[in-house]
Amino acid sequence: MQALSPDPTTLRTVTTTERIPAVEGWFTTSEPYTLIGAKCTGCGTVVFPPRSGSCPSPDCDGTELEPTPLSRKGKVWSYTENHYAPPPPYVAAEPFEPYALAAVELEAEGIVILGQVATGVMAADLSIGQEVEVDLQVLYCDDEGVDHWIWTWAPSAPKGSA
Amino acid sequence: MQALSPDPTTLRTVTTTERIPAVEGWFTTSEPYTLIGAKCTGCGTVVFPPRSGSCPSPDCDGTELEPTPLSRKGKVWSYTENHYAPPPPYVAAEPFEPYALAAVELEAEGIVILGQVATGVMAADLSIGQEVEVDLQVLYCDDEGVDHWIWTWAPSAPKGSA
Amino acid sequence: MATERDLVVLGAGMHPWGKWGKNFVDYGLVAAKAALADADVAWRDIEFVAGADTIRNGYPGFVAGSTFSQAMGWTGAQISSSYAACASGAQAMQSARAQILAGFADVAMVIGADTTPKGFFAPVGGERKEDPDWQRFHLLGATNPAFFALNARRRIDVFGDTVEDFALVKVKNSKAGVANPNARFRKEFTLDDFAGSPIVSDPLRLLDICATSDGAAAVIICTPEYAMKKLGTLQGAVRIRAVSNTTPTYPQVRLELPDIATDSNAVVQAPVRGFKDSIAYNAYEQAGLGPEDVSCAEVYDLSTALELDWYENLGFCPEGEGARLVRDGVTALGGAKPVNASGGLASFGEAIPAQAIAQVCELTWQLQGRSDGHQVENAKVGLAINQGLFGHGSCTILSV
Amino acid sequence: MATERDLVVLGAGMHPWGKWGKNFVDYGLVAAKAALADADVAWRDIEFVAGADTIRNGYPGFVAGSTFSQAMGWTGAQISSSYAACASGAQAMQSARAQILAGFADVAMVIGADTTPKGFFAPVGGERKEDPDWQRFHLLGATNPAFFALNARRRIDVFGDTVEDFALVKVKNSKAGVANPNARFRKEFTLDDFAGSPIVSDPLRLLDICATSDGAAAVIICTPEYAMKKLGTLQGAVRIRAVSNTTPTYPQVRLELPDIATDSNAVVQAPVRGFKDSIAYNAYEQAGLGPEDVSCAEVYDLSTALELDWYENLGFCPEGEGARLVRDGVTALGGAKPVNASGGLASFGEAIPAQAIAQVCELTWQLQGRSDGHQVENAKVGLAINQGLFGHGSCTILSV
Ligand SMILES: [Zn+2]
Ligand SMILES: [Zn+2]
Repeated sequence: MQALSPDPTTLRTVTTTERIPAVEGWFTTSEPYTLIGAKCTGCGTVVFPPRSGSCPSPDCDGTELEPTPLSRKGKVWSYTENHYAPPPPYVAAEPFEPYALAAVELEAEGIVILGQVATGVMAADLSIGQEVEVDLQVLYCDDEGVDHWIWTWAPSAPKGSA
Repeated sequence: MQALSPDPTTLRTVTTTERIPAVEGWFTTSEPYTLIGAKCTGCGTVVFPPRSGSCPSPDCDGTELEPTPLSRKGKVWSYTENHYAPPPPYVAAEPFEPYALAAVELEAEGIVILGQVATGVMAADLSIGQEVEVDLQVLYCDDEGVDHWIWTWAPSAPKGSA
Repeated sequence: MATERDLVVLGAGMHPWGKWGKNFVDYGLVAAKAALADADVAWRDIEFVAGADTIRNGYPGFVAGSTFSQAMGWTGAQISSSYAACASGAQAMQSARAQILAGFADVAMVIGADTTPKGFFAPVGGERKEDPDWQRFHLLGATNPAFFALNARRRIDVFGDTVEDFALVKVKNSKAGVANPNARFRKEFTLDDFAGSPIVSDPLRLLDICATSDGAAAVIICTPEYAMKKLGTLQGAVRIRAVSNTTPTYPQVRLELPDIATDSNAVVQAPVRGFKDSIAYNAYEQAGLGPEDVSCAEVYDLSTALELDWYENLGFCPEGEGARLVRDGVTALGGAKPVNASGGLASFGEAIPAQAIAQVCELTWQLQGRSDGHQVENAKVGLAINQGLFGHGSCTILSV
Repeated sequence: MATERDLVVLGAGMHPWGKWGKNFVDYGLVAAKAALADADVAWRDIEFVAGADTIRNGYPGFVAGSTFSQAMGWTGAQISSSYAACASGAQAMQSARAQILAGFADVAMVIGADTTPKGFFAPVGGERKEDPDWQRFHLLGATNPAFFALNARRRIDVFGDTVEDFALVKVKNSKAGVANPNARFRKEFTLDDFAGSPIVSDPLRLLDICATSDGAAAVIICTPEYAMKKLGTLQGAVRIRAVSNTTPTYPQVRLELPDIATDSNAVVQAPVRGFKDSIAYNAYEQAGLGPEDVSCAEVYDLSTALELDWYENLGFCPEGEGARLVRDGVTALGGAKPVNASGGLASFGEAIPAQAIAQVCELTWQLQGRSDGHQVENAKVGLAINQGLFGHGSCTILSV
């Protein structure tokens, strides 16, 4: 059983560098950041959030779906700004700061996915059709001081910049 | 507004002598202990637990029900003994001690009412048809140390005794 | 023309909408007794009770059919308890309607009531990581108004609507609601009131979003034969021409509450008709009627902008032109297509399981010419439409 | 004789019962696909989906019809979501049956699935002082087994039953369940096992009380015309002769879960037939059949003693004589009136919204002669009965 005990040094390294996702298996936590969908091995249909057991297409009997990374970039389908703290189970910071949400269309997958917009980017900074890409930020810090991360939509860097 | 402020002396007296019922309006908290039903002012039908707004009889349009004391004594219709602590919202003592429940028929009202049996009286002490009467005991003590009382079914004193 | 399959609304009753925090059963009893009185039917005669459930009131809310049956007094009737979020009332309607058409009952009660907490709707309690409704709150803080706002924003950026167009919906509905004794807010709002209304989910202000209310509604429905015996004639009887409980067709490519993502249209092509269009389409098909036949409509204005979407989904105008209808007064009381002559959710606030039944009550009274002060003239066909979370379509068409 | 109103069970499917704690939707999908395969019907062809709800799994559980429709892939079908506690499956059955008989669909799916916590059923969370289910737990600690025990004690003191009679029910059912691949507990219990079983609610021991399980069941039901096209003949087709969702008649004078008190019979006289008797009676009336016609029955043995009550409610013997039937082997596999040849809840444990549908699956297979190892010989008429909290009767009769 000795082999199963983690080396404390390694463990510390892992806990300080690894990002704990607020939800398991929906996105990568190291670069390049992408959302992770599920793809039916039968018909190739993609679904987000990822699921297992049954293809979402009514014409497909497929029961095997495998994780598949989604396009990192998409175009804003619509957006809004929350001006009041959402109720629990949302963990709102105090004092609450308004933040934006965007629904983003991934062209290759033909899916629109909702997400928080990167902190500081507000509705006035967004427009329909604008290119955004997946990034991560801290959603909340739990009672034990552990940060939980979530994907965000961040405006893509303008052409020519780094 | 002065008149509405209670006299602190009176208040203290009340809080030390008054029994806080675990449920409001279902039983008297001073002797003689009785359950309190509701009686339709239209057809005279009685219902327990007490309710308002509508007579329970499908043939009566009555919407007025008034509180009515029920018979203090009844006959055991059936009984059981809980050997495991019921789940919340029951507030179980620790360690848990088995206790009995009895369903008791009130002849005049034609109602069978379930209740805890007085502490210490167990299934082996009960039999169907046996006479019991309403008593009170503490159901639980809350986080502020306040006792909450509940009605119980207690075997009537044998004839000839006090 | 109505056929013998078109059941009759024999009576309708409501408890006025408000915010008192009483037990939802108390409200329901008032509505039930009012509907029975309106129909002149004894409770004992009701053979089927279809309850629309509420999920925030413990066990009695989950079994609304049973709860109201017991509260009114057990009669041995057959019952059902239905839940479909905002469409619960329509699902209960269809439950009772099917039982009657299947021959299991001649007369039935459809009933829903709710009592609601303050503020935004929050998901039911507990940590439920696999519940999409829990996920959207926990991971994104995507409230109901946020979803309304995404659609409102599309209207502005794609169709050229303005926030003033949205406000006009509230102005119109609040004006109609002043005369409705069952409405909760009987105050006429003006465009000026909007400037002082705080933004909730940009571009929507507090005044753009409907409140949550307490309330109850009930209807008594029956076979034409039963109504004939009761009324002596079917002349002027309100007939149920359609009830549609349509679900989406895969892939559902419009982002809908409470989903975090749409289906993919990369492998399977999107259906010709989107979900919200299909709800009305199926009801029209069932009724053998079209948008041109509708005298008045009750639509869910959960947000002001949403009412404009419904105009288009109902075929009252082409996509993108909804704002014109409110600007031009077409959908106002006195216009060619009055919408929410009751005052709508703007005047009522939503009492979830009661609301779709309340729409039917309102239409019934409109078709009977009993809507004093907010009556649509010469109303012959009434339509109610809404949509519940998780793909629940709800559309009812009545006619005289 | 079956008539054209007697719909056909075209296919049945289950996910085996057990305790894995997975999402209830996963179980349901397995049952749905199994039922479709058994019926040889494509999912796209299902016109109506009737879901039986679960109230301990958040929003998806409240809208089971929608949840399974989406999980299988949205097809635009009409749907319903029903809740009636332990009778939810039967209410969903009746929902689909009525839709078909009313002409809104030719073929429908009825589906229920659950995943359950360990231990006694506790009420849903939160402090709900006006909810009778909350009250009975909070004020009395009156668990479900306590109610079962009150009835068991009556049997002992009034009818002369013994705890050994109760144990015989478990011995019988567990023996039948060994051969059932869908059962969770496939172990034969003996009377000796009871001595070591702890008392839960006197006089009932742990072995007398059914467990809570995960599981799922689905059936495909259709018009005789649809079945005829599919099968070429109705010979041997399993027909739905009755579904009863009966409620009590006031005054309900037998103490029933979760009530703290009965109704009063002081002013209004008790009805001739008690609630549980009326559930079966109404189903027999609907089917034009009687107890003498029943080949096999599936009854809710939530407790062993409760099965004996059902014998009497079903008219298999006069009141008070139920114990004789189990003592004499009348209700055993091979006896004259086999009850719970599936193994019953003793072998399954209860998966609330799935259980009444599972009863229909089991009866279907019995009537089709497909119950290897626990087959009732020459089964022609099958009956399933149970009762849900808050006055929900549930009885289904099938025949070939
Ligand atoms: Zn596939
Ligand atoms: Zn009365």
